[in-house]
Amino acid sequence: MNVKTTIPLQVSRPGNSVAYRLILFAMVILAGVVLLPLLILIITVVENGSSVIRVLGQPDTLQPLANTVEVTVASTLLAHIIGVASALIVNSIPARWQRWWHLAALLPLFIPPFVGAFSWLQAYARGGLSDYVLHQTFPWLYGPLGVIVLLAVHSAPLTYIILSATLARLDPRPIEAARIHGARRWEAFVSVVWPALRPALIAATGLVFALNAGDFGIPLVLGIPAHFLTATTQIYQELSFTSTPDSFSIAMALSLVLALGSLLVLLALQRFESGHSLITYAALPQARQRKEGQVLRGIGQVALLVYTLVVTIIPFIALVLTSLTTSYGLAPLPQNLTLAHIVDTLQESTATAIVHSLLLAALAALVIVAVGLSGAEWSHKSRWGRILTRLAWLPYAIPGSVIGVATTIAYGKWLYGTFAIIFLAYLAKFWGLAEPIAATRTQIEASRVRAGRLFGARPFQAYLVGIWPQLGGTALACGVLVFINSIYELTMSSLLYAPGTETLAIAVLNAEEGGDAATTATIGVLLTLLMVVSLLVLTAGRQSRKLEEKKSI
Amino acid sequence: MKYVAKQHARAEITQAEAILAVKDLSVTLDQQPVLHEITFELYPGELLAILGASGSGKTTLLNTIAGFLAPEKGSIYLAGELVSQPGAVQAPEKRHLGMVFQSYALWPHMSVLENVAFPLRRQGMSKAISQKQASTMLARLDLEAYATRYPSELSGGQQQRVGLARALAAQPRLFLFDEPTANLDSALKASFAQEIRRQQQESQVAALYVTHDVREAFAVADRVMILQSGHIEQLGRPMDIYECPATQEIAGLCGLYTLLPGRLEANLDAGNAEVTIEEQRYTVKLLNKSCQPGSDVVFMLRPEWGEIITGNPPARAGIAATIARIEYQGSQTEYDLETTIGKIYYRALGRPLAQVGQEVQWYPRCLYAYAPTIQEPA
Amino acid sequence: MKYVAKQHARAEITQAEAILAVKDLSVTLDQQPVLHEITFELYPGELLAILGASGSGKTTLLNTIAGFLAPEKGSIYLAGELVSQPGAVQAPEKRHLGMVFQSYALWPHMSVLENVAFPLRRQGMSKAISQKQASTMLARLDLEAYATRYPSELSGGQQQRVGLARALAAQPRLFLFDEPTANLDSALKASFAQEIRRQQQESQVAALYVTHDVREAFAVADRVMILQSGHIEQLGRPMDIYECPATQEIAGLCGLYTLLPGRLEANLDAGNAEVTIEEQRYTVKLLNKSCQPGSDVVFMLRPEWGEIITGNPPARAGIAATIARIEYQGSQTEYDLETTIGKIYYRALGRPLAQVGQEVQWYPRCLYAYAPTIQEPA
Amino acid sequence: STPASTNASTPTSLTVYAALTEANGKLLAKAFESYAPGSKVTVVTGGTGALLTRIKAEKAAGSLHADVLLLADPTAMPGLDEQQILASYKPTNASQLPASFQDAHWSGAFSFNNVIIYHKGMSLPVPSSWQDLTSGKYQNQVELGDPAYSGTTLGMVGYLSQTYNWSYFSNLKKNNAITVQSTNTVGTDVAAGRVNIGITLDSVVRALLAKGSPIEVVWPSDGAIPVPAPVSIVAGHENALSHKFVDWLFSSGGQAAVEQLGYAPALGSSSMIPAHTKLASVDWSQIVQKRTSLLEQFHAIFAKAQ
Ligand SMILES: Nc1ncnc2c1ncn2[C@@H]1O[C@H](COP(=O)(O)OP(=O)(O)OP(=O)(O)O)[C@@H](O)[C@H]1O
Ligand SMILES: Nc1ncnc2c1ncn2[C@@H]1O[C@H](COP(=O)(O)OP(=O)(O)OP(=O)(O)O)[C@@H](O)[C@H]1O
Ligand SMILES: [Mg+2]
Ligand SMILES: [Mg+2]
Repeated sequence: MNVKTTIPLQVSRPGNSVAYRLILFAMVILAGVVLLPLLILIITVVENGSSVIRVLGQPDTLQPLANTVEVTVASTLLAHIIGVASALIVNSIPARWQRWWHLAALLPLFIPPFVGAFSWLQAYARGGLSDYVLHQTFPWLYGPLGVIVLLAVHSAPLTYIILSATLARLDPRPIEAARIHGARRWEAFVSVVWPALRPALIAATGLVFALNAGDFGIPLVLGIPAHFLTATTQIYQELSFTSTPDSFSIAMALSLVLALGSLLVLLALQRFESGHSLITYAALPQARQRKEGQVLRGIGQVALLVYTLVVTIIPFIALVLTSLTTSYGLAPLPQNLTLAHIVDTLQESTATAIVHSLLLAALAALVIVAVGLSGAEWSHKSRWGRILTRLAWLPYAIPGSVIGVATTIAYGKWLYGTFAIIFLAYLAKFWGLAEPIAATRTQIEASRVRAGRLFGARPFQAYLVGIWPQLGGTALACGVLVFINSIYELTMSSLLYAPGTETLAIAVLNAEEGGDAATTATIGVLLTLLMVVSLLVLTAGRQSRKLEEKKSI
Repeated sequence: MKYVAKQHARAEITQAEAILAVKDLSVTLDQQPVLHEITFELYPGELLAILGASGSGKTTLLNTIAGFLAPEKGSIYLAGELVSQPGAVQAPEKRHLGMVFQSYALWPHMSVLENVAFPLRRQGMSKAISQKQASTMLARLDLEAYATRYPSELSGGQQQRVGLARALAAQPRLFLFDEPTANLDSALKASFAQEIRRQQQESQVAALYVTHDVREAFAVADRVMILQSGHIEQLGRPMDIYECPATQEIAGLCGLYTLLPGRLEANLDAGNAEVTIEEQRYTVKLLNKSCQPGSDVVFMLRPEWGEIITGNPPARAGIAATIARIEYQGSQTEYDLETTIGKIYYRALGRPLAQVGQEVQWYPRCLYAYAPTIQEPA
Repeated sequence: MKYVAKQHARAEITQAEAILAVKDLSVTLDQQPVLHEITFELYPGELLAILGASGSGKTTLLNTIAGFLAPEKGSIYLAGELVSQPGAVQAPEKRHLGMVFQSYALWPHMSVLENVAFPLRRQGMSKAISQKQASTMLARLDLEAYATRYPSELSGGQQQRVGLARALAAQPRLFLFDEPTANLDSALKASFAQEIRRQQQESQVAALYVTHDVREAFAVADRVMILQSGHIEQLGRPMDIYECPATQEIAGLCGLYTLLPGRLEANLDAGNAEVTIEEQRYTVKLLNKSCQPGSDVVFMLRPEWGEIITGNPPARAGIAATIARIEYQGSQTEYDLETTIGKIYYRALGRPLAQVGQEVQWYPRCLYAYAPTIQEPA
Repeated sequence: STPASTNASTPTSLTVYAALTEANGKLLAKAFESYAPGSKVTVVTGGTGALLTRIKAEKAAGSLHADVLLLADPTAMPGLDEQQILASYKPTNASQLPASFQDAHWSGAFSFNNVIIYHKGMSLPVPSSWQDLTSGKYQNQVELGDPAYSGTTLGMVGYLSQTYNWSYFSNLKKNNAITVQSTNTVGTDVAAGRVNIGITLDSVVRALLAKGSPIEVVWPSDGAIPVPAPVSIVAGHENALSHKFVDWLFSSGGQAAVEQLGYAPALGSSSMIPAHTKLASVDWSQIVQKRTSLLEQFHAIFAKAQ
């Protein structure tokens, strides 16, 4: 055999292309930029170590932490109960109707918690809708119970999403096997369905826990009036109303405790997670005509309907009425209704703020999705990538006000009064939302990319043809989530804005500080409508993803 | 054009009481009729294989017998007891059945032992006793070593053995097998099917065995049911199905075949007959006697029912053929023969005995005759 | 105990220039050595099947040839051009290969036509021309009707045909097939493998064909490579592998076999030999002549290499055997024979010719001899 | 913003962190810009809490962007002073301010006044003094802010606990008086009829009345409690422009601008406060000093509310 060429080959290791290295480099830089505030937080706490330790040991500081643990654990449990129940109910509904029920179950996720709590007050507190119509009020709304219920309502959709995805993928045959081999319906559920749901539930627990531990809007609206402090409201108080030099590092320390607590929960859960129950059954969507369980299904549907009415629809109606009532305190009667607030609210300054928020949120969504996609490639190939993807998730549990402070400390000198600083804070806080992209990436078979390469596509073309079609749906979903979160974010932008970079949050807080409940309600209504539009986009994405999944079977 | 023989008479089975009786069963799914008037009986110790193309309703039939689907019409009796009829279906867990699934359908979060003990637990046994019995069953299938493993730690074949152990442990009155070997690779397939057959014969429990694989159906079954778009097309002993397929489709389902037009001259004794093919007369073994001597018929023949003779001049006159293709398969070799009356398949054990392009003489030894009832393709 | 013959000499192939030459190739994945010093050549128009157990390195070999993995040692030449060596690997898209994957690896968001046209587009063809060529290829494989469908709307067999069309359309210089039939059901399997063979012979492009299935390997391949834990164990024509397996494992891999201790008395002419088994002398066809006449050997024989004779008294004396099991498989029947020297497998075409429990005489017609090099089990 | 320099030529731009609504912030900036043509005032508005957080963070980052602070109550001022954030500049008219409206580092530019409000539809007799609220007639009807979150409420609590003793709040508590986070909430709650009577600020009342809410205000006969809005220049940001701004704020022009925003000016009389209204005098330095114990005592009485 005569050898034509000896070494005209470009030296390249497969999978370590220049593009891959560039991505890696960009990721490391970005991680640095985003994680710097976190680092600063740690440094601040360490610098003031002695006073932090002293103050952290005081009952006054410990009580809110204990409250946070109580509220978070209870609301996570309740959220799971609601999420599991609604997932089971929606899953039992024939496919044609599922979309609308699915929307209903997701709805609370798309209403900002702050607006949600506010609207509950308009609906169920003294002077609210129920007071007018039924002369019935719910004083427990103020205090731990109200906080727990509202947190659960707002985080249950997360449990729901994760569980319903798992349920849809459940292979019916192991369940049938249980029935044939003597298990009654509930026994089959307990011994086969439940163990398959458990890993998903554990995965959901970490997310819901962090979300609820870090929530500020709900304990602010419902906890403080009853003197019920959680860690986030205490942090808020330390930052806003106490002027001792210690207060600053105490706030930082409390946030670190929150973040570390969530990290511990996450790690503990992962430990739990590993093991055999992690294996979910292979996907096999197989509709089957079943005569069983129709009564149960009917009851479930009614329950879900009532739940949606009570939890979202009625509060939303109350919110709309508040925004339409000429003056706060007047009965929502026809003669007292006006569109003036809506017209006023949509006037220039709020309108500008809305445009800013939309642009910032869209950009954040784009960048985080892009980062998530590159991160997915990296974490698919290396352990360090996986660790980074996990770390990025941490700031999600830190209250926005602290991220805002840390971002100011890190970048305030150079980026003061620019959109860039708000944008960086969004990146830091919401990066973790891109994790599902990495998770989905691991499930994509290599063969489609390889087929692309083999048939002449360069690496990027092969990516477009072999990976993107499967990852696109998840990326879209993550993008919408980031978008929504960025829009209804309040505390970070209120700390970081300057005239010219106002966001929606400034308008809301302005109205709130000014005691202008009608404007608050109006913005709440507008936000909620905006979110529902986003939700429709998201589920449209979900539909197309389903189609893709179908195509890829 | 399709040639169809008269429906073959069903083989006689001892008239013990049927363990399963399916009468006139029709099932409709999503307004789509899937099974039509299925009627058959299954007797203790018998294994009935159900063969059919994808979508022919095999799984639907098993699911209806298991009690997951309600019939649209007809009824199902288990050991004489009415368990399914339109609108009244006994729950699956009350039927005392055992089932082995194509996808194994083991419970991934339970150890092998727990998987096998599960049906026993559900029958009300204590944990200790059920695990003891499950261990015995595992030992019987050479699985003791894997008792504490989880399904994910086993190979496909081992998982399927566990699935079998689970079905056996329950000591059911009827086994349902839904393509139990479809996910196993070919080396394992045959031995696993044999294992199933042995275990089923030992326990003398009746079984329905759904498969795509004709060889496997023939190898394990007492009787074979051919299902086509929800109808029973033929039901009989493996040999009946292979040698006397009711329709051309069934013939094709069971392997290669050749159709040759000819004439049945006379039936001789000992199953032989005088036939004419291409002006040439042969004495062959004729597998059915239902055609009228002296009439034109269409002969169906399997590749191994003929012979080729090489050598020049040939020792015996037959149909002149040219070898168009040779496929060596190890234990046997298959040939495509080109003749003036079309392509004839031929098969012999061992190495190729001729070369592609070589001229040979072919003559028949055994035939099956279809009366020329011509049926238009569906 | 394992009996191992001397490595069979490789069949001589025309000395045209090799399209693929793999030299001394070793591949390590995650610090795990996966392939060891693989050396072979592939010539234009040739199809080489790679047979091996799961994990033996088949996919790794293909991936290294495709350029997805870098070798640890050794080199790969495509049409004489060095394309892979440690540290320097030509990108896959520059190699002009075609591949068919076990999992189809079609792109779900593209129509069938777009899938097939993709390689052509990448070769720089205009959209119109590439789609026209793709259509032609689809027509060649009877897939025109599905051109506008999406992969999810096709059955597994149709999807795999599209995968084949895509690989063919690219007009590659080498085909790689990674278990292309593994996900197809057994009915489709054989016909799809034949389709591949036909298309490959028409285009006269060399191919590597990875499979688990021995029958398939024998049916499609010019040569077969047996891979075991990263080593080439045997490489030769299908007949060599089936009849003269280098090791007992390979013998088992290719089908049922029986080992009988005996003595080679003398080599006769025309491939025959005088042998003694159980004090009885036979004249048989001996498939290898490498053993010393007059020495004790171990004979390997396939089920179809013997004969049984019924009738009392038997026409000819052989080894007395009792039929322990009969399995009718349609075209053939397999028997387990119980003898004083152990179980002998026997196979014949057609219906069972005896019954279980019947006493028969068995005698050999053809044997392969292992010299008694006794190797301890690994 | 303005670099810290006193010897350079007069800077032209000024950043004010003001606890005002955005609209009011803009109005104030406009008024000053027309008074001092060529200058550019940037007002960052927000709640006192958000502004304080911001200031602390910027201080920690070593780059305070504010030149002038204008907060809603003086409670945070001593803490800021302690961190050396405040310059000690006295505006030209400072001498005319009441004692409770000034300190070494700040001067009160306008005032919020703690008053009583009631729902118009109320069937109970209208209270006229702080003392009236402890009457059993108003069982379940009184709402007030929380001194932990509201500096103005802290002033009110400090003054009343000093004047009438803690028993005053114990009596309110016996009447089941409710505390909420902010005086705004008190206003909206009374307007919505959730309670009939509340202790809140005159500015809140004015905003509600402007929208037509069904409430009325009572200036207590035993003295409305004024809370000054403190103004201070940020240490190191003293320059001609910041001086000019602060001086203007306390001039008649500045005070008129403040009145236009809806606040009672600190100097001179105004229609905002009815004539002959009795105004209490609050010792802010003492209240801030005793903040912790005030809150403790207050929460000892009210924490378990609801
Ligand atoms: N839920 C359903 N609704 C409507 N039609 C169905 C449903 N389930 C199955 N079918 C149809 O019923 C027919 C029989 O399906 P079944 O699963 O019994 O076939 P099968 O013989 O087991 O096929 P396979 O060999 O592919 O497993 C098919 O045509 C299928 O499309
Ligand atoms: N990325 C990897 N890192 C380490 N070891 C690997 C990797 N990929 C494969 N292996 C190991 O290399 C060996 C060969 O794998 P390969 O996939 O080539 O086997 P195969 O012969 O194709 O098997 P199969 O028939 O199951 O497809 C296996 O032992 C496998 O565990
Ligand atoms: Mg089926
Ligand atoms: Mg492989």
